[in-house]
Amino acid sequence: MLGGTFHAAVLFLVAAGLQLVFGVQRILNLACGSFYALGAYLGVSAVTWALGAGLPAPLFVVVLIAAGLALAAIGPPVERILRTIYDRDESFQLLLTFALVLMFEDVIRFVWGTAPHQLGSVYLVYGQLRIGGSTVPVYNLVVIAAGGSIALGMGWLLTRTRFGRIVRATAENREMSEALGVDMTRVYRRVFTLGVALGTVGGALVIPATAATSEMGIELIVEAFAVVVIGGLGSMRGAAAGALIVGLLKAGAIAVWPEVEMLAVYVVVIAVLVLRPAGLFARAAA
Amino acid sequence: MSLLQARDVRMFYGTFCALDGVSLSIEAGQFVSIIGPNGAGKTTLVNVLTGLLAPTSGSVRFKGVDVAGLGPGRLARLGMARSFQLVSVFPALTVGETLAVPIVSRRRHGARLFAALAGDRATWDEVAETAALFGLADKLARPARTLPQGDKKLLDVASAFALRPEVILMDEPTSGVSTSDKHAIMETLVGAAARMGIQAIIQVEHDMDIVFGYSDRIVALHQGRVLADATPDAVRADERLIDTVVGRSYSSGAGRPW
Amino acid sequence: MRTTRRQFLALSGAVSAAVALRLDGVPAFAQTGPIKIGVLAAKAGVLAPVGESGLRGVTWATDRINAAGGILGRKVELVVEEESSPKDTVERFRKLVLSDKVDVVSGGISTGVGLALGPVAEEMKAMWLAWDATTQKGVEETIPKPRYAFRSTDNECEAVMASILTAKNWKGKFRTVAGINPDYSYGRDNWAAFLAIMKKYGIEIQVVSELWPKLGATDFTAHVAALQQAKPDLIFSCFWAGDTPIFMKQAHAAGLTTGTRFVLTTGGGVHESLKKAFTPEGALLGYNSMYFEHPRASALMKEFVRWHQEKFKEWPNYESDHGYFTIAAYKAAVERAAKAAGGKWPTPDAVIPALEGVEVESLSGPRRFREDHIMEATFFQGYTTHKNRYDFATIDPVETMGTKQIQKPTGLGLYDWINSWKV
Amino acid sequence: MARTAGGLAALAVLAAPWVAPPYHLTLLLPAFAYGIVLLGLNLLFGTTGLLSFGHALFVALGAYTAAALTTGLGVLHLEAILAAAAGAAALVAVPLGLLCVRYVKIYFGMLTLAFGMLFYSFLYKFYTLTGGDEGIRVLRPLLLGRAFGDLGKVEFLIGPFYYYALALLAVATLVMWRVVRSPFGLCLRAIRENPDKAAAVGVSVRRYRFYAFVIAAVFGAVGGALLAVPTGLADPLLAYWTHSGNLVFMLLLGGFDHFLGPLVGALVFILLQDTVMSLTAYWRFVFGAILAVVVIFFPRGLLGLLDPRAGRSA
Repeated sequence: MLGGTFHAAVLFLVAAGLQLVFGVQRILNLACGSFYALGAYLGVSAVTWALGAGLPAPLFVVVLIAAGLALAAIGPPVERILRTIYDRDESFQLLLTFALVLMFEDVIRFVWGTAPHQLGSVYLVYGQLRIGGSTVPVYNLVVIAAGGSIALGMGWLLTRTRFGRIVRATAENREMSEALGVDMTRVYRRVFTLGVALGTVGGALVIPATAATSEMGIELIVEAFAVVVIGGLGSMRGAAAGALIVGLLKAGAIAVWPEVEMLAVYVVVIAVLVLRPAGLFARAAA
Repeated sequence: MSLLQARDVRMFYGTFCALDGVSLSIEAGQFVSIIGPNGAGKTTLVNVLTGLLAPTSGSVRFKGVDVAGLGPGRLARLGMARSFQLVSVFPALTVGETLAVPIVSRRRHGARLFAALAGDRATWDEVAETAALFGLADKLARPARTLPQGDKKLLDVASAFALRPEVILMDEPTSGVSTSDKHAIMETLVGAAARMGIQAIIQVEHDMDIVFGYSDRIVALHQGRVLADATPDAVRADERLIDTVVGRSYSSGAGRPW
Repeated sequence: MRTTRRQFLALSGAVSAAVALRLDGVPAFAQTGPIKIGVLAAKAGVLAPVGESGLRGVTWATDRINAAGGILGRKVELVVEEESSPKDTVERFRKLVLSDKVDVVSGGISTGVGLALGPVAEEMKAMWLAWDATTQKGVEETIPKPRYAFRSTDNECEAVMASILTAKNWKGKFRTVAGINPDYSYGRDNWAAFLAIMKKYGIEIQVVSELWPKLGATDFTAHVAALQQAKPDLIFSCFWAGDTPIFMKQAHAAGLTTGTRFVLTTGGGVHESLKKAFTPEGALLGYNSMYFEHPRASALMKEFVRWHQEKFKEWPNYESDHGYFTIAAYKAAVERAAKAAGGKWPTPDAVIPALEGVEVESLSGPRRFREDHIMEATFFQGYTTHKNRYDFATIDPVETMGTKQIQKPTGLGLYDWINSWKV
Repeated sequence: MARTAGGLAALAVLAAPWVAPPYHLTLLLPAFAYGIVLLGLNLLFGTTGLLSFGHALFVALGAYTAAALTTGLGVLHLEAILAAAAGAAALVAVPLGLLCVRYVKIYFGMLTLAFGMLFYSFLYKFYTLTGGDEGIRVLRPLLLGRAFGDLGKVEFLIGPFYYYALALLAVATLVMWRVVRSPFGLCLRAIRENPDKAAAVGVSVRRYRFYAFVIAAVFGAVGGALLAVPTGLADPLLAYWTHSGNLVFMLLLGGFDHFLGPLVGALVFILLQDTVMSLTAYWRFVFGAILAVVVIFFPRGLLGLLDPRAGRSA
């Protein structure tokens, strides 16, 4: 149960980035998984360095988040590349992000090599809790909490702030908000960067509990993709719901019938696409 | 029995009543114009008449068949075609190809996977013929997207005509065309309709010159009701009607003597 | 355009003749200049670290050979290509043989690739010395009597050894068992071997959970939760890649590592990532056919480990030795064949029998190729300890078993062989 | 000009076995197979305007059909294998198509991707049936009933099989040429350009999209079966989504709005991969960069570069 939620929290962050970008730019960004992987690797490097520099272990989370946010700096340049084809057919945008996936995979291999990277001991710095007869590392709860609060934060950002209103307006009707004098270039750059940040922070946050491997990105894309289809393209609430569904579905399958772990997810995806092509939360704002 | 018959059609969008008990029947040989101020329900009516929208109550029968939810394809095969307000063409297809599409589908050749289209004399003869009727004969090889707006509109309508329907509905056939071209286009349309044996034309039109110039019957809508269904002369005579459905601007503005 | 049958046959006949001619035309085995050895090493994905490790062993062996004057005075030159999907790897293999005209190909780890390359090597009459991926299927089904393909030790050796040790040392200390193994043939074969051996030793076990995460998975929280529910006395896992530390870390965090016995047949492949922080002491950990810190390591081994540590800042694992052995064995075989041929350079057909039964001093000790082209080596496993100078767990005491003991003999099915044991 | 170029190219591939080095001939085999696959895929993308991101499903299906027949049932006649592959593809494509063609653009791409991955995990998980990660062997087939037993595998591949594959590609090309030039082809292009308008002039949009989907599937499976012979194995990676991505990559490389784009794309991709892989371990990066450049600057691919005709706004 908690296992599923933990996975869901991470999935949500990546999926949320996917949603945001799709909602506004109408680009299904396959590279979101690569951002996740990049965040993970940089997270390891940053924390290892910080601890080496004498950082008190409990503070490593700060470093992780900082690393994730710092990595969002690749957002604008990447967005600049995508900008060249905003006026093209979606298929081309999809392919361009596919190209990014290929490139980032090798960038990671080039910078960090092929061996798995991990943080040895910080995972248990916050200790463990006993919940319902099973031991849970507090850090898992931290990640779940982080995922949850980021979800709320996104909600607040989108509904309560000016930026959020602009984003929603753009998602609803690009021409309109353009006519209203919104600077699209700027909105797109920011939205995309925010999307990247969600992915990189997600990757950075998960890393203490796992290890960074070069294929972790490609693996995750498919799941994140499942999440947005189930939740409904462009819908933030959809991302949250979808992430929970996928996370719990997998956890449930593993507990009951391990053979169908991934199969179950795809079946649900197809079912949703067939029965409710717009997704479960189609109407929700981007 | 009349070609197209609407019986007491009501159309609600939620609580808003777009059509409120509209009944009309179109006979062969008629050119009917539907007029009325914005929001009178003109486009809704056309959509109902072409089965695009199913009426909340009432029925629309074309040659005795209920058209509700029939879909454009089946409707075309039944003998009713429609052109839309906004010019709609196949940008990359040439004029010739564009006209070939309706002809092919009318002849049910669409599913012929291996037949060589290029060798299909009959089709291309008809393409040329149709193109000639619409003054596009010399542009057969040009991609639609490279045509001037006026020709695009013609091509759009021509492809609808090429279905050789018995009834054709046109949503503002001259919209987005310079006033100078309007009459030229209408002349072409009427001429072509006659040549292609189209039995009835129904159009939605704002331009009163066009309306009075070509129709032999005018249906005036107002707030979803048929305010008048009469000959142009009768309508022209009725100042109050003109005001309500067209607005003072016309009767006063365009100093047309009647 | 469609060629009729007759035309086609005539044409193809002519062409094949022409082609055959030309193929014979090219000397399949140049006698001067350097010896070309093709290498297939995974460079991306889950297999990448293992692939690199094998490549290091091969490079080191080659450099030593060349430093000592090469093979019969001819320098050795490596042509390295990437092992990836079976389809692409087969194409790379063809390139090495047809285009680079290598004398022998060394490498191959993934089971799919292993299955694909065997037949291709036979069909192309090209010597292939695999590093790994000797699955039951690969051996039994594909090429019953291989001539050109030489395979590594059986995939199940590590499981067989770990099972024997478990049966001997932990008998009666566990009853409920859970297995978490990567979801592909390697994982399944090893788990099956474990169960078979428990049965053979008459150990009453109850399997409370069987988990099959995808190879290279990075999140096991759900699996760990399932294991917590199952509460096994013993957890058996043949993880060998990055998933090993992740699983151990998450298992430890969930408190599974206290009071549960762990059997990690192959974790030694990523031993450096098994940090003390989450790897319990006393777990059975397998290093396969090479243990970098073996107390009685040969001078050769010590030298390699030193070089490896200085060059890569890492302690080497077994795949390096697989790689090293293929090169060393090839050298020995060529020299052996040459001696038989009265000192003149041997043909490939003469090298093959020389490889059969050849025994050489490899990093981990003596190794040989059996007459049926299966590798023989020594396996190293032991119980984890934190008493060392590293931040990761090592093993002490070190148990060793030879493949004579833990690998099925020629011509016998794995399970028939296990059932034939006297225990 | 273009004619002579085409003629020369045809001559070159016909004469290749006498002049070209064996390895490069073996390289041409996957190029031929992919050529067939892409001809089908392009009927969907280039002609009908539907981008499938799961077309590898049918390639894998063809390969596994070949495996099941040769290894499982001992059927070695390549003609039978190809027919079976086509049949299997049609069988699978009918239900899938009925579902998929209800959607367009990104949703079509996602649904096809999902089905592709579903098939992948099926191949991977149900190992008793599919051999799991190891896949199933594809044995050397008989061509028109002949075994060519006197030839080694390589001679077989670059001799008879080379011409067999080439002939099959030629046939596939002719068939597809007819399809694209047929009234049906015209309707597909109309659908691509403007579905609503097409429907308004009497084209049954969904039905024709469905036909296109099934045809593409059949081409995919036939190509897949052909592809599996040189490899000698059918494995799950053939169905993985990145393989589908590569298919679209090849298509774009060659030029999707040109009839011969698929063939050029397949050939160039294979040769490029061969060279780059030998040059650097980071060939994925190079390929990503190439794809990006193509998408941004040459959306009409290599053939788009050659002919000046302004292509349809991509």
